[in-house]
Amino acid sequence: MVAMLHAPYVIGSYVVTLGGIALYTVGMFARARKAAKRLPDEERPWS
Amino acid sequence: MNLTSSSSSSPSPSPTSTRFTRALGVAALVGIGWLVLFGLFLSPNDRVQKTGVRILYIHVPSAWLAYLAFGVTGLSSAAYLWKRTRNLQWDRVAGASAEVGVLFMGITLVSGSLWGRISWGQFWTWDARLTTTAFLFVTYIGYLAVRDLGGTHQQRAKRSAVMALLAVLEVPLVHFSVKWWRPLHQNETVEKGKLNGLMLFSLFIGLISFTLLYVWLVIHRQRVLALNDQVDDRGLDLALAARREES
Amino acid sequence: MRLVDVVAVLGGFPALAGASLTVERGEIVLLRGPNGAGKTSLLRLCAGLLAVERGQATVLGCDLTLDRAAVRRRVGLLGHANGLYADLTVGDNVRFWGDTVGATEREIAASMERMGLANRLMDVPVGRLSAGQRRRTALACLVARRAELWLLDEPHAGLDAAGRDELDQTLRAAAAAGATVMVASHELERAGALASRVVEVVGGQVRGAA
Amino acid sequence: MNAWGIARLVAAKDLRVEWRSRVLINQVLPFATLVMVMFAFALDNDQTLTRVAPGLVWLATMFSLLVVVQRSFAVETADGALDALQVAGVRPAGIFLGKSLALLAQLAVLELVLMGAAVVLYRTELHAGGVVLLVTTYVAATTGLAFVGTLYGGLAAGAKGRETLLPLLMLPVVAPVLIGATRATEAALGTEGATPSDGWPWIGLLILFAALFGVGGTMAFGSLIDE
Repeated sequence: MVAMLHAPYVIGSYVVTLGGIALYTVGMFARARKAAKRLPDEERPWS
Repeated sequence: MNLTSSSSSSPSPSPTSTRFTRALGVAALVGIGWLVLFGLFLSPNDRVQKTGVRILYIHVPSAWLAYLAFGVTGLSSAAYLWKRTRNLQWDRVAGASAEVGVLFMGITLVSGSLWGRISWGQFWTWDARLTTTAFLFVTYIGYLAVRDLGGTHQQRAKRSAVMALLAVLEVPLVHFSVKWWRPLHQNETVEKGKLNGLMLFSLFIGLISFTLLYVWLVIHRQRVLALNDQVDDRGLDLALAARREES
Repeated sequence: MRLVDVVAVLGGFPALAGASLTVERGEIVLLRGPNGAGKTSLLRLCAGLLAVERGQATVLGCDLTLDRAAVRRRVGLLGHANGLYADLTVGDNVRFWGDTVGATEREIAASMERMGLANRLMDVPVGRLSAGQRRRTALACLVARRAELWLLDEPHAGLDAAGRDELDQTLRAAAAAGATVMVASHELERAGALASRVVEVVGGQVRGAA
Repeated sequence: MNAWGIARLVAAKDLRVEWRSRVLINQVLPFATLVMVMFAFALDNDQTLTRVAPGLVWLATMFSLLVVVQRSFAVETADGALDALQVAGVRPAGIFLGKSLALLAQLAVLELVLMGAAVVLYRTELHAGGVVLLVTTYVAATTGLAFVGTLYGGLAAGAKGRETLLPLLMLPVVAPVLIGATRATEAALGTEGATPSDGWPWIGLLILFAALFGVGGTMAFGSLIDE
């Protein structure tokens, strides 16, 4: 492993990026489930 | 990214999943794993930028994806406005892509300023590229606000499509004005072919995995929007039935 | 004018829930029904302001599902709001709305006279008028428009006895000249005497529309 | 009636409303002048003030633009006049051009006052050599602002939360005007040794901006105000 200068900034940027995407994804799936609960199963043209 | 675990209530983790999106999601996840591995550990430090170069493996791809996403929003909006291809599906793709674009643009701004702190010693500098990006970010937040204004689906689609095209009109104007405003800007040390093989490979992984991630997110998001539209329609049916009981 | 099973949505709520109604040219139709039944929405839909969500609607030969703009310039609507500029005088308002449809000076003057807007009111800003006087001004604007279909939402509200008489005469004259009139009103005695037909709006649908 | 006839009617009506209500004169102009005074408090340095005066004038114009646009459409929605205009079969393009024209006239008055305030408060000096550039800048920039203001004002007119939505949508869009007009004004005033020839390229940008939003607004206004 290469020694790291400015490690907090580098790791911070990875954490913010991946964390942001993960949060967005979780929120999106939560909305999907909430919507799906109010619909019958057959109305999904993609499945 | 909850792709493989299944919840008890339904057979698939998300009602918007299909076999294709699951494969795509796994590929994106593997790509991001590689990106972390190569970006943070296996690739060497840059001679000039030292360790700061590692941020670029996420910064550059997310910037590209954000611009691509806004491009997709513009094209889908045009497709909706053109009478022969008018379909609410285009509107949902436009909205999904704009939302994911705003996410990536937010990542771009944060990772960019962290990189700037390392390379330039400051979080922000008023050069043309940064300023345009910031304005774009705010513009599409405004676009998303317009999408939430209400009305029928068709009204939403038409209004937001017009807004998206106005944004396309605005971007070059903002870009050129800030470019002339501050003609001197920092040299981009990265894009001058100074990256060695392993660094280029890391950047390449970043591009691929973020592109997969973008496609995966937009497919899901646009399906969630479709579900929400169906919920609205169904709610209308129920309300119609209730209303007819009144009489 | 012909509506078949029309559904219209207002903020997610089906304001019209399958309304069907046919009205012939020259008729004066009275819409009655409880509050929230959909009378206002029906009038706004016919004026091309409210989108047709489902069903068919043809007004003055124009298909509302295809082109709402085409019908707008041929109808006149008096809604709950008067559509007046409070800072402008009565004369300015009537002249502005007359000018938008290309009415002549004489027609504008005649419409004001018709609604009993005396000369002393001409130069008073609308914001300083009473509710009834504002209603009269709005009606004068409507008369100046020479519409083929008149849509009036509670036109009698706020008017004094003289104003009501003037309004009734105006509507009868318009119908006699070939215009179609639709009035939503709670004032059954007054409007009932005026109307050639009474239909009831309940729960976003039209009853007795045969 | 054709779009131009309607535009003249609507513009005359808007200006008459303004003349009778005096909102611009009694409220917006004092507000704009107050903003100029507040800038002086915040910067607290005579030389800095003279240096940044062109930018402050345009910034104060942008803030006042928000207020004027809100007012311009509040007049239309207060008693359902916007609905009535649509039922009157008035072409949206005519409404757009008419309201833009009225906005243009009001902004012109506003800018004259702000420029006067800059001369008095910020010690801005006008030079004969820069007058042509200055006037051209004002005409081009103000036209663009009027078009953008009408376009986004119409969109926000019927919406919930329009007071907050309008600045969010409009301020990013007018950024090029702020930059271009500021630079051109600096050139016209000779701020920091700039010469009028530095300003003319910016005029091109301002004219392009006005043209694009003029055409875009004329075409799109109808679908933005339609419910």
